[in-house]
Formats: sequence, C-alpha cells, structure tokens
Amino acid sequence: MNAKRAGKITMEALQNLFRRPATTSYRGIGAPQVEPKYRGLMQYDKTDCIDCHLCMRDCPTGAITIINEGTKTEKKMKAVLNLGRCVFCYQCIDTCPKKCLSPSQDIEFAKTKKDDLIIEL
Amino acid sequence: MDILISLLKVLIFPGFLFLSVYGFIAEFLDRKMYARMQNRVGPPWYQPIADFFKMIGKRTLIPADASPWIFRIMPFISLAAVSAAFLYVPVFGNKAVFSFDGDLIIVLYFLTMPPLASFLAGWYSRDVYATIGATRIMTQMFVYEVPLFISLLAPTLLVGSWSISDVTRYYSAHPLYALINIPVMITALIAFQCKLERAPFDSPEAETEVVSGALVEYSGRLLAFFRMSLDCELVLVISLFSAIFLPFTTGIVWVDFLLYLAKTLFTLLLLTLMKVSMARLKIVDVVTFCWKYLTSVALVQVVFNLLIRGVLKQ
Amino acid sequence: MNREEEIVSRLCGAFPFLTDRICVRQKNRIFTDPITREEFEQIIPFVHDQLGFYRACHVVGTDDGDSIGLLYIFSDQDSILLALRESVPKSDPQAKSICNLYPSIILHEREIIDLFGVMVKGLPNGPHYPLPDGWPEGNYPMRKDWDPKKFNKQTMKYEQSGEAKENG
Amino acid sequence: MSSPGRQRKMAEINNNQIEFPIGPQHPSLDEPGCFDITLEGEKVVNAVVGVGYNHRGLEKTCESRTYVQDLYIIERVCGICSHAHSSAFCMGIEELSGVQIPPRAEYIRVIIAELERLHSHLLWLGVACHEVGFDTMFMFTWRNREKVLDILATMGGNRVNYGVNTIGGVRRDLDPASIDMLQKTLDTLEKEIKYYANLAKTETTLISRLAGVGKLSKEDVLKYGAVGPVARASGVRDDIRVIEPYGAYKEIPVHMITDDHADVFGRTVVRILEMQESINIIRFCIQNIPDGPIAVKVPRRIPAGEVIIRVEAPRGEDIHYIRSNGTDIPDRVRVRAPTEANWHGMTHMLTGEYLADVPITIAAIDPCYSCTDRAIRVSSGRDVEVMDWRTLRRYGIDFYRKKGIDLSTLAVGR
Repeated sequence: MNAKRAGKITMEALQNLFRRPATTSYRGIGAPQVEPKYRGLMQYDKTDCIDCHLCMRDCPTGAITIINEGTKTEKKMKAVLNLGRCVFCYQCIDTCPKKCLSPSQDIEFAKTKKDDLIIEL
Repeated sequence: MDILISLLKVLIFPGFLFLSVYGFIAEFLDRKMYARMQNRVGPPWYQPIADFFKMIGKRTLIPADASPWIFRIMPFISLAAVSAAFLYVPVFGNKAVFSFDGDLIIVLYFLTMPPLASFLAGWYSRDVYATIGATRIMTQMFVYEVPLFISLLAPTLLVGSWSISDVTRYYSAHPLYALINIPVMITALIAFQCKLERAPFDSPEAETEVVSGALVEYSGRLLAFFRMSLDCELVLVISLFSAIFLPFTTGIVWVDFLLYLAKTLFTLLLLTLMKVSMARLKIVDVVTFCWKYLTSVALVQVVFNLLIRGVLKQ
Repeated sequence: MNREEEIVSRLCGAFPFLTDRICVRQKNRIFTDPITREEFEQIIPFVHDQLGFYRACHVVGTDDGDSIGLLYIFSDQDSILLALRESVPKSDPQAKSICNLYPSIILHEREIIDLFGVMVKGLPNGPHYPLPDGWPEGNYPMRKDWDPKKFNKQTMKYEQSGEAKENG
Repeated sequence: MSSPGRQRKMAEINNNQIEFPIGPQHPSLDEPGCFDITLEGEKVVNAVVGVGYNHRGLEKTCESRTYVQDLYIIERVCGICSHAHSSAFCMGIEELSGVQIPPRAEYIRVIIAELERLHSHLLWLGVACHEVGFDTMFMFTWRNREKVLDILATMGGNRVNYGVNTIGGVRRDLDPASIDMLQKTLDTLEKEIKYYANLAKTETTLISRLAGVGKLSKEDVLKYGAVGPVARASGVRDDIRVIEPYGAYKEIPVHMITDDHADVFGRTVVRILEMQESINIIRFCIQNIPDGPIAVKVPRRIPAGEVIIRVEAPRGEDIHYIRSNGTDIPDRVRVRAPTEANWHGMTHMLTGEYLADVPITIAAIDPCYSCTDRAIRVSSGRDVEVMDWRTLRRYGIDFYRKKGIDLSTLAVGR
C-alpha cells in the first residue's frame, strides 16, 4: 500500500462506478434541502413591533426598512427588505427587543428584475 | 448497384453516420463513466448531441489576426481524415469496407491528421495560448508517433500482412497468439491516450495552463465540428485497438458486431480509467516517458515477434 | 524582565531619543509615539539586524488630521510585534521605502501611495496597487476628507459639490 | 470580427521570449489576478504579479459604520477564512473594551475555526489537484469538504459566512445533536484524510508534479516574510496558535506541523497533516468544553485606543489593526490577510519554473485575492474592452429578442 506507483486511485474509481453518486441531479427536484438552522428569509410579525428602528441601525448593509404607515397610536407596521442588499447575517433578529423578526428556512427568492428584489416581509 | 451499396456503406453504415453517432455515444459514455468514477452524477445521455447542436447555432468568431481560410478548413480536414480512416477498420464482421495490403499504414497516416489539424488551427489562430498549445501538440506528436507505429506494427509481423482486416482474421483464427502481444497492447493503449490528448497526457489542452490549447479561439460551428472530429477520432482509435489487439470473433456477422461494441467499450473503459487515475504529466515528462519506456518496450516486442515468426514458420 | 521590556530597554539604550516615547500597550505589543523620518531610518537597521524582527507585517496608514501616520509593524519569530509609528505632514507627504531590508513591505507601501497619497520613494518599478489604472490624480480614498459618495463611478471624477449619482 | 475582450495580439517574439498572460480571467485562477509571465520555450524567465482587481472598499466602509455592522463586513473580507477575520475583529474590540468573554464561547470559536481550517485545506487540496490535472482527487476532496460545510451550516447557519461570532462571545450554542453529527463526520473525515495522505505521498504522477516545484528556502521565507503553511513547509516555526496562543488555544495542546521540503509537496504534506491536527483539536474541544453562558454584553461605545491582533487563519497569520476614538464607529480598521504576505515570494518562486508548474505554484500559497484586495471600489467604463463587451451584450440581447425573450430589463452586471 505504501509503495510508490502511478494510478493508485484506480481501484477506488472502479468501485465508485457501483456506488451511489455523492451529488444529485439538480433537474426537477425543486427546492434543495437545507439544514434546520440555516439562515433563510426572516419572518416579520408586526403585532409586537414598537417602531424602534434598532434593526435598521444594526443592519450592516441597510437592507431592512421598517415603515409605520399609520400614526403613533394607530400603528400600521410594514417591513421592507431589499434582497439585493441583505447578507442574511440575522443581526436584525438578534437586535430586535420584541422578537418581531424570526428565522425561517425559505431560501428560494431569485428574481429576474432588480426591482422585484425589494419585498415586503 | 454496387456503387450505390458502396456509397451507402461509406455514408451510412459502417461509414460516416455510424461513426458520428457512435462518436457521440462514446463521448457520453466516457463522460458518464468519468463522472461516476469521481462519484458524480454526470451528464444525461443527450448531452454531447445537445452540445453539438447548441454550438452549431452559436455565432462563429474568427480572430482578426488569424488566417481565415486555414481557420475555417481545419475542422473539416480533421473530420474527413478520421472518417476516411474509419472505412479501413473492420466493424461489421471481420472485413472492413475497403481493405488492401498496407491499409494499416494509411490509417496511421490518417490518424496523424487530427493533431496536425489542431496544430495548424492553433498556430494560425495567432493567440498566445493557442500557440503554446500548438507547439505542445507538435512536441507530443513527435514522441508518441514512434512507439505507436512500432506497437501497431509488431502484431502484424506475425501475420505477415499490413492489412487491418487480415490481422483481425489471423488473430481470430489463432486467438492465443494475441497473448504474445500484451506488452505492445499496453504501450499502444498509452500511446493512443497520448494521441487523443486525454489525461494524463493532456498538457496540449491543459485548461489550467493554456486555457484550452490550440482550439482556444474556436467557437460556434467550427468548434462543433472540431469536437465532433475528436469524438470520431476516439471511436476510430478504440475500433483500431480492438481490431488489432482484441481478436475474438465468431464468424457470425451480427454477433461479431455485438462483440465489436463490447470490445470497443472495454477499450473505452480502459482509456477512461487511465484518465481518471493520474495527474497530468508535464510535457517534458511525457517526452521522457515515451522515449524511455514506450519505445523501448515496443522495440523489444518487435525483435521478439520476429523471432517468434521464425519459429512459427518452421 | 520579560521579552517586551528587554526589547524596549535595548531600543532605548541604542537610541536615547526613544525613551518615554515607547511603551508596551498590550501583551506582546510594543508601540512608539510618532517619530521623525530621520529617527525612523536610524532605527530600522537595528531592528532588522540586532533585534531579529525579520518580517515587516504591514504598514497601516492612518489619517491623523494634519498628518498621516504610518504604522510599520514588525514581527520576530517569537510573539512580539513592534509597531513603529512615523508621522508625515499632509502638506508634504514624503516617505522613504524600507524595501531594501524588508522586501515583503513593497505591496503595503504601494498601497500607502495609492490610498493615502504619501510619496514613498525607493520602491522598485512595478504595477501600482491597488487602484485601477484610470484612477484620477489627487484622489486618495482612505483620507478622511474623501467621501465615496462624491465620486462618480461613470466619469471617474470626484465631484466637490453635492453627491454624485448613486449607482448602486 | 475579432473576438471580443481579447484584443491580445500574438505577442512579439524577442529573443525567443513570449509574453504569456495568466489572468485576469483564466481557468486556473479562482479569482481575478494577473500574472504576466515571460516564457522562453516552456521556461519562465520572469513573472510580474499583478493583484488589485478585487477592491470592494471594505476598510473605507468600516470607517462609516458601527462596530456591530463592521463585524459582518469584516466577515465578508474572504469567503474561506471568514471566521478567522471576524474572530480577530471581535478579539480586538474585546481587548479594547477590556471584556473577558466566557470560556464556552472561546471553545466554540476554536471549534468553528478548526472546522474552517479543515474545509479550507480540503478545498485547497482539491484546487491543487485540479491545477495539476488530477480531477478525480479534486472531486473526492470536495465531496468530503461538503460534509464539513454541512456541519458548519448546521452549527452556524450558513455554509461559508457562518456568523457565529459576535462582539463579546458567540451567537449560537453547540447542541448535543450537532455534536453527534460532528463526531460522526470527524470519524469519516479522519479515514479519508489518511487516504489522501497516503495517496499524496505515494502516487508518482502527483509527486512528480508537486516535488521540487515552487522552491522557497528557509532564508527566502524569512526574507520575503511568507506566512502560514508556506513558511511551515520550509521549516519556519510560524503558527500563531503555538507561538502566541489566544482564546482557548491557551488550554488546548496544539502540535505545530512543519516540513523541510520547502516546495509545493511540502506545503501539501503540511496541509494534510494539519487537517489531522485540526480533527484532534476539535475532539479535545468537544471533550473539554466548559458549560456556561456563550456571550457577554459589550457596550456599543468602545474606549479610545489601538490594538493589533493576530490569529492563525487557515492560510496563515492574519493581522488586524483597530483604532477606536471613543465612539461606536472605528477610526481605522486594517486587515492584513495571510495571502498579502505570501505574494512577495511569488516572483522568486515562479522564475525558472516550467509553464506547467506556474498554476500549481500560484495555487500553493492558497491565494485569496479578495483577502489581499479589500480597499477601494472597482470602477468600470474606462477602455476599449468594456466597449467591446457592451457591443457583445447588445448583440446578445438582440439575439434573444428575436427569439422573443427580452433581457434588456435585467440589471447590468458590473
């Protein structure tokens, strides 16, 4: 086994012919499986939001925007995320004092237009 | 009527059409086996054909500095040479479409055309990568041609004929004699790998060094035909190899055809295994290896075969 | 006496002007206060030959208002980092390369030229680094007064008034 | 029509010398960099290293954002050694503000750092094998790298930018399920790494491509200031984990791997053995990890001061310089990535080699162009090539429009 010669990987390669491939064909399998704690698109729960904008302050890329469309008493909260800027670091989730933002495993959001990347959470 | 049948044989089966279809199949099998040996899924069965038609549909760009005439004609010269050579190799039964004494030499000379065409194509592309790739093709050609010729001629010494069909018939009649040729069978296989510019002898088209070597400026239709000629060259090589070194035929034409397929696919497997299992050799190492080992083994076999022939004649 | 103090005392012994201007800020880290070009040039051969600081890790350019600080960081095979700070005025930013003793500083000194506009003399010929070829003269991006928002990427011009168009 | 973007003419042949460009776009480079090689036949007589294509303005960006925001920007200096950069940055800020982070957090940082080293070295081994045309090994190593990435995704939440670090500790705890998964993966990896070590030492075609290539003697390492596996392969004892232990490395026994081949083969051996060492370190960490909190609170305003932090990234010594001015925004952040130190010996290594050895010699320092070039934004629209590219893009859009697909509304990649 320790002798020097060429083609040492041949047997392994031949055995691989009869093994299951380590990769999968991407065609037709839909969304790929991700790990349970994978950082996907965050979820926004507007009921508890106090409009403190702490998430906006800590966002490294300025991707998230919290908008209050109502008044101070009658809150009508909206979170807008620019997917083109978001780096999915989840700092906003860590920062949020009321836990309005929560993680999810949704990872499919490719778009064909740049403007479509700005989505409402 | 004879002309019509000859024409059919040349164009359809076992001529050009069969060659190109089998070329695509061989390329697919090669890629698929290569992928599976590396634990990957590999391409779907229609991938080579899809590639071919996709490239046909793309626009062809010719560099301003290149010689347009040579640039355009080279893929077709390469393809024509391979198709012509294929007619002398027995496919259906153990007789080729055409054969005469000495057709092995013709086939070998046709076989030098694809590398030569690549060389000219690369040289006249006037690109740095293509130039380096072309010179490497030339360097490599000079070192593998000698052991390849000697390796292929050694078995014919026992037969006493330089016709591929005769060689096949002779060894079918005496299959055990084929065992004598095992050393040159190995050298021929390695030299063929060298000729096909596949790993570990793929330094002319080493993508990490010279991008894709001589064909770097090719695109569109011309590249499609160049690739097709390389596929056909692969089929020609495995057919020639199995005709000379794997002489098992039954005499029943259809069974022989199936045997031909089995033998060529086995050869393809060997070539793929070689491609899988080694790192690319430097061009200097290729030169040393070919002269030092391949040529000497082949020469010893020639001397040995001459002696055996003397014994057999008595 | 540990390694840091030993190095400090040897440096102070050889160069009396360094006394009170050199200190151990953090474990294994020796910093100096700003020193002049001439003093710096005297120290460097000593640091290289006598103290065994074989590697110049990097040059950090800092914008200190009126002057530009060049923090040369050297390391030895042990765990000590020596940070010599040289200060050049912004009005006449001139420095001399130390690449004859430390070839590994070339890339960092080129960076100082491009990003801070300090004319480092004595570098070998070679491509400039890291700004692109068509970069306009007089734009030194890492200086504090250079605002990236005022730089128009299409025309490659720094617009003094107002903000250039955001091109995302 | 000439081919677009490649106006390169057949180089003038003077004294049999050919100018051979590798890059900025070349199959052997993972990222843009330009190496102007002067060839005499197949021999390299001169090589000019040109880097600087990957400037993204990170250091300037850091000066206009808070420390918390900077953490994620620093993490994205490099995709492969992201954890090393963010650890160094966190350690610097913790040092400046005088905070001691909990021991459990330090252990988790070490586990992630060693997993990162594993995945980086496996990636390197694959790339190196690809450079020498050994694609099978390339696929095998990347198959196993995928297992490490799965672990990292489970523990951190992403495949490369794990986001585990935060200022004052770590963000994610280690749960028993992922420890189980980690141990299982380590067992398989250990077997595979033994196989690679054996293969790299006995496969003759591989050895012939690696041995004697890219020589950088011990004296040259000291002269050019090379770091990491490049230095260790020449017998220089240079491993920050050993010579200046930080974090949990103070308690963990780390065995420094050195080799005296001083060539690409030595670097391969060092990296393979380091993977084995990383596995041992992770096992030690799993057994000895203390319980407790994983993070402490650090005030947003950092006291004024300056700090230099060194950590051992997979590619070598990573130095961060942070200067704070008492606000929550840093005054100056300077990242000296390991690759930046390794470029200087490159010309020396390349000169006298065969052309075939150039890609592997470049790859052997495990170059990370993004790490080297952080500083400023790249601009476009300055010369003929871009115009040509635009023409081609125009042509492409028209081509697809004829087929009924309109791509012109898509954002222009820049």
